[in-house]
Amino acid sequence: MLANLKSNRAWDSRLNEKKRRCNAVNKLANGKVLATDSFVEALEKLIVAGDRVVLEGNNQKQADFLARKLSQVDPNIIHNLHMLMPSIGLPEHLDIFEKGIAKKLDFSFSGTQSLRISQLLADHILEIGAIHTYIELYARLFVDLIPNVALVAAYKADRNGNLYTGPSTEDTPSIVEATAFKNGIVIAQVNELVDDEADLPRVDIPASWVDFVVVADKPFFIEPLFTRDPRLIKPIHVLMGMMAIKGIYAKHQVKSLNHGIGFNTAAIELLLPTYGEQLGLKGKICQHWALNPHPTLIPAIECGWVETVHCFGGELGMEKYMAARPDIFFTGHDGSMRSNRTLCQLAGQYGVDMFVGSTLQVDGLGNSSTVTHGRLSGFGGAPNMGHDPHGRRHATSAWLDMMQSQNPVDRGHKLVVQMVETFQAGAKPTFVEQLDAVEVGKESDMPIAPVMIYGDDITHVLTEEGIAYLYQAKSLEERRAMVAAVAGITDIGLGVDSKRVAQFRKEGKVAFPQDLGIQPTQAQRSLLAANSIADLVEWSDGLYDPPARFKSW
Amino acid sequence: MSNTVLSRGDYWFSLLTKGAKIRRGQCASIKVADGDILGQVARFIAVVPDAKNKYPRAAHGEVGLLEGWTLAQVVHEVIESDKLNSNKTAIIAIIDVPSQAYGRREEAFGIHQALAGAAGAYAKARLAGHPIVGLIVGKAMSGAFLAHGYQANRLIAFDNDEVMIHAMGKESAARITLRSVTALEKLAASIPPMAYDIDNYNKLGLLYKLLTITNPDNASDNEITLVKQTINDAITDIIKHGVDLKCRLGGKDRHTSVVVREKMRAHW
Amino acid sequence: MPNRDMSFIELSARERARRILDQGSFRELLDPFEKITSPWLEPQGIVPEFDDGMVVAKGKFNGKPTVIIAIEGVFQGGSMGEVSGAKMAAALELAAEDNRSGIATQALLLFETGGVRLQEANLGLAAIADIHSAIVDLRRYVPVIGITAGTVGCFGGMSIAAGLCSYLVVTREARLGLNGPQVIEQEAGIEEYNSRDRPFIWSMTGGEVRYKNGFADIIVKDSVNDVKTAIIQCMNKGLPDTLRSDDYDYYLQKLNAIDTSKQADATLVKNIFGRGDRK
Amino acid sequence: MERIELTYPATEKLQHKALAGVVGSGDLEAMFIPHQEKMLKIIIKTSVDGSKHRWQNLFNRFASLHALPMGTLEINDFASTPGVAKLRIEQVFEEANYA
Repeated sequence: MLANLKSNRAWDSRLNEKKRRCNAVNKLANGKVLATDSFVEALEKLIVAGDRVVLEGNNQKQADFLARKLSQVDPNIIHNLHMLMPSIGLPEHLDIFEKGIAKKLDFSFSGTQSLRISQLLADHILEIGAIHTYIELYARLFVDLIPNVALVAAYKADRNGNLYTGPSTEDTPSIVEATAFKNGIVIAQVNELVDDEADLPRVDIPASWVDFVVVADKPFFIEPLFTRDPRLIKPIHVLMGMMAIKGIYAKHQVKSLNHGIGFNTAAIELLLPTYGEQLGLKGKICQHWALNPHPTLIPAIECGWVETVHCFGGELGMEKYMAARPDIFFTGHDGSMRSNRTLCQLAGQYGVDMFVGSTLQVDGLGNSSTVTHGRLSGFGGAPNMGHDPHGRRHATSAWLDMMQSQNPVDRGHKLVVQMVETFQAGAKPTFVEQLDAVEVGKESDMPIAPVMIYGDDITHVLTEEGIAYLYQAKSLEERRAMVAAVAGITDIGLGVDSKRVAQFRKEGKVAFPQDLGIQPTQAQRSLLAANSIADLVEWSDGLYDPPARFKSW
Repeated sequence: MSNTVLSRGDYWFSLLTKGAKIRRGQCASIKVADGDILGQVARFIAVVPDAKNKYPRAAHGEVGLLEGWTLAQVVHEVIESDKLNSNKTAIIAIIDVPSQAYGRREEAFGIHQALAGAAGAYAKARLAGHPIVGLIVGKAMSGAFLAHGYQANRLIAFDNDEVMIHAMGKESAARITLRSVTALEKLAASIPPMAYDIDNYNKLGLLYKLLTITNPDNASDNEITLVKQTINDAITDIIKHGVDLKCRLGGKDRHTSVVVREKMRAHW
Repeated sequence: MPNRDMSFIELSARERARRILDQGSFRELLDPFEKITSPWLEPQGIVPEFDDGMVVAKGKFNGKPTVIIAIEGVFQGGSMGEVSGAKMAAALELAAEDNRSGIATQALLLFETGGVRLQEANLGLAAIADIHSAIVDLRRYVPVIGITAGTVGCFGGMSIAAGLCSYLVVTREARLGLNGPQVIEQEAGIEEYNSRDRPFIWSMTGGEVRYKNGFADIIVKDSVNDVKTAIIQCMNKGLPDTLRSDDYDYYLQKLNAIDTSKQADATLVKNIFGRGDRK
Repeated sequence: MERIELTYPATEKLQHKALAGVVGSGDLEAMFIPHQEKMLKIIIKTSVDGSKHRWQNLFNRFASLHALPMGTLEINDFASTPGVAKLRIEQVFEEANYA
C-alpha cells in the first residue's frame, strides 16, 4: 500500500494552539469577558508574532478600540503580523506598521489613509499582498488567508459571548466564520455588556463562535459615509440625474439596482418622486435596491417607489426610520435592521440589473479608477457591483436589453453606468489618455494597474454632455469615439469629429440632453424632492435623526 | 502716563475731564464725566480696561456685554435730560478699544444686541441734535468701534503708530481670508481700505482732523489745548452742518460711495 | 412630504426680494446691468459680481410702498464692501427722506452676511456705521423689519444692524451672532467656543434659541408664504413700544445678576433670558 | 484672476438683456446684452489663471452646436467647471430670448 506516503503530522495543531493561548489569559478573563484595563496584556498572550490577524473595519463601523490596543502591544513580543483589513480608515491602523508590530497588509479600501499608505510602502515599512474588492478579501479568508485571530466590533454582548451587531452587522459574520471554524480566536469589542441573552435585542453572532469580549472605552467609531446633504446638490447634478432617469432607467426599465456614493446618485434618488413621477415611471423602475441606507432615498420610499432595500451596512441616524419600515428593509424580530456586507455585495453583483457609480478618472476606452498619484485608495465594493458577472443565468428585461447579437447562445449584460462630469473641481479633466493608476501601479510594483472598473464592463457613460450607449459599440475604435462624444472639451472629447458625433446621435448610440427631450435649463434644484437635511427629516416624519455635523438648526 | 492710568484712553479721559463731575455706579470699564470743552457743555465717555471685569473676556478694554449696554444707558441719559432743551449737550467719545469681547457668554447673552444698544443710543443722540465727537487716541477696532465712536458726527484721530482702525485683527483676518499675515500686510500697503495705519485710513475721508501729538501717552500742554480746540471746532462745525454723516463722504478713496448714493437717488 | 409652498432659504437674494414684494411690483435699483462693481476686489485678484452681492428693489408689500434690501449670501459670504454697503445705506437714507416728505416707505432687510468684507475692511466698516445710522433714523417713522433665514446667517457689524431693527424674523436654520465661530475659537480657544461643534453653535446662536430668548420676534418655517405672513404681523404691530436696542435697563439687570464664575450653557441662557410664552 | 476676451461671428437676434447665476464657489454669473453687430463679444473674468484655452474650446464647441447670439456676454467666474459654465451660458441665452 501507500502507507509510507501517509503523513504522520498532528491534525489538531491549530486547535491545541488555540487552547494554549486561551489558557494563558485565564487570569485576565472572567469567563469570556476580558478586562478593559489589562486588555493589552491579554492581546500579547492571544496573538503570536507572525499571526494573520483580521481587523474589522470598513466604510462604516470600525473596531477602533481593538486597533488602538493592538497598536500598544510590545513589538518585541508581537511583530511581523500579517494584517487583513477590509478598510484602513484610522491612523492607528497604520501605526501598527510604523511601530513594527505588523509587516504585511492585505486590504480592500483606504479612504483617508491612502496618502500615508503610499508613503509607508515607499519607505518599505509595509508590504502589500494585494488590494482586493471586499468580497474578494472575504473569500480569501476561507482559502489562503485564514486568520489566526479576528478582532471585531459589536454594539452589545452578553457574558456568554452572544453578540448583537444590529444595523451595523456588516462584515462581522464573514470574518468571524472564517476564524471561528478554523480554530482561530475571535475577540469582540462591545459598547455594552449585558448579563443575559434575554437582554440582547437579538443574537447576530452566536456565543459559540466567539471566544472573548471586551467592553470598549468608548462606542465604536462609525462614519456616516453615505449621507449626502441635498443642499450641496447643484443644477448640473440635477441635469445628469434627469438624463439618467430618462435615458437609462426608463429606457431599459431598470427594476433592481445599486447606487454608489455621490451627489449625482443622490440627485437621482431625490428626482424619482418628482421628475420620475412626471414621466409616469413609478412602479416601472427602481423597485429593488442593494444599497446602504441613503437618507436621500427617504422621499422615494415614502412616495411608494421602493419595494425593498438590502444594506451592506448601517447609516448613522437611519436606525429608527428603518425599524419603522420593516416591509422595505431587512429587519430582525426585534425590529432593528440587519446588514450584511458579504451578502449585499453578492446581491449587488448577481441580483441587480444595474450599477451606477462615479469615479475620478476615465480613459478613452472607459476604464476608470479613483487611484491618482500619491494615493493608494483601494477599491472597496464598487468593482463587485460595477462589473458584468458571468455567472449570472437569470434574465430580466433590462439585462436582456443589453444583448446585441442574434447569436443563439448570447447572453444579457448587467448595466454598468459611469456617471461623471467631464471635469472635476479645479479644472482637472475626468477623461484622460492614461489613468494615473497605470503609473501608480508601476511605481508600487503592483502586478496589475489598480483599475476600479474595466472599460469592457461599462455599458453606459453619462456626462453633462450626453449619454454614450457603449454596449452598442461595434468595435474598440467605435467605443473610444463614443466615449469621446460625451467627453466635452477634454482632450479626449476634442479628439472626435463632430460629424461622427452627429451620426452617433442619429443612430441612438449617443444621446445629448436635447435628444432625450431635456432642456438643460429645466435642471433646477426646485425639482428635488428635498433641498436640505431638514426636509429629509420632515419626509421621515421625524424618524431620521441626522448626525450633528449635518444639522443646521 | 502714570502707573494709575489704565490705558491711553483712560489718560485722555482724565486730561479732558479735569474738574468735571464723574458719574459713578456703572461698571468700572465705562468712565463717564460731565463737564465742558472750552465752555461747551459735554459728557465724556471712555471704555477702559477692568482687570476684575465680571465678564473676563472683556477685561482688557474690549467692548463687551456690560460695556455695550452701559454705553446705551449713559448716552440715553443725556438724550433724556436734554429732551426739552434746544441747546444739546455734546458727547465726547474717547476711543481706545482693542476689540469687541470674544467669548461664549458674549454670544449667548447677545453681545450683538448690547452693541446695537450702544450704536443705537449714539445714533439717536446725534439725530436728536447732540453734537458727538469721537477722539481716536488708540485702537478703534471693528465691532467695538461701531459701538463706541463710529456714530459720531466728527472723528478726530492722533497721527501715531499705535492708532489703528480696522475691521479685524491681523491674525484673524489672515485666517479668514486664507492669506498669510505677510501677504495681508503686503496687500494692505497697496489697498487703502485694507491698511491698518492711520495715514491710509485718513485717505478714506472719514476723519475730520488728524492731529500730530508727539507722545500721546505724555502730552504737552500745547497739545492738550490743541486737542480741546479741535474738539470745540468740530462741535461748532457740527452745529453748523447738521446731524447726518454726509461729511464722511468726501474722500477720494471713498468716491464710489458717493457715486452709489447719487445713482440710487436718481433711480429711486 | 415637507409641507410648504416654496423654500425661502433656497432662493437667491433677487428671487427672495421678487417673491416677497406684491406680484409685478418689483423694480430693482442699481441692478446688475448698471455694473457698479467693487473697485477693490479686482486689484486683489478677486472676481467681482455685477451687483456686488446687494439687491435693492422698490415695490409694494401688502399694497404699501416698500424698499427691500437683500444681501446675496453666496457672493463673498454676503460680506459688506464699499458698494454693497453704500447701496444698502443709500436705500435706507432715501426711505427715511421719503417718510419725511410724507411717503411712508417701509423697509425690509434680508440679512445673509458674515459682516465686513475683509478685502475692503475699513470701507465696509464705515458703510456699516452708515447703515446703523440710517436704520435708527428710519425706524422712527416706520417699522424696519430684518429677516435672517440662512444658510449664511447674520454676523459681525450686520448683527448689530439686525439688533437695531424694529422687528427681527428668523428661521431655525439662521444664526445670529456678533462674532463668527471660527474667530471666537481663534481668539478665545476651543474650550470657550468649538467652531466645529454644530449643535453647540446652534444652541448658542441659532434661530430657535434667539427667538426663545427674546433676541428675535418671530420664528418662521422655511417658506416664502410664512415669511410674508410674519412680515405682515410685524407691520400690523406698527412701531414697537420699546425697541430691543433701547432696553438697557432690562439687559443690564439680567447681566449683572448672572453668576459668571461658571461657564454658560444653553440651559443657563434659557433660564436667564427665556421668554415663558415662547416654547 | 485673469481677464479673457473672445469674439465670435454671430447671427441670432435675442430681444432682451439677461443675467444668470451668482459668483459663488464653483459657479459663475453670465450677463448678456444684445446689440446689432453680427458678432458675440465675450469678456470673462475668472479666478482660474491660465484657463483661456479651455474657455476658447468651450465656446468653439458651443458655436459648433448653436447659432450664437449678437451681443456682449460678460462672465464673472469663480472656478466653475466647463459643465456648469455651459449650463449658465445656455440659461442666460434662453432668458435673453424669452425674458
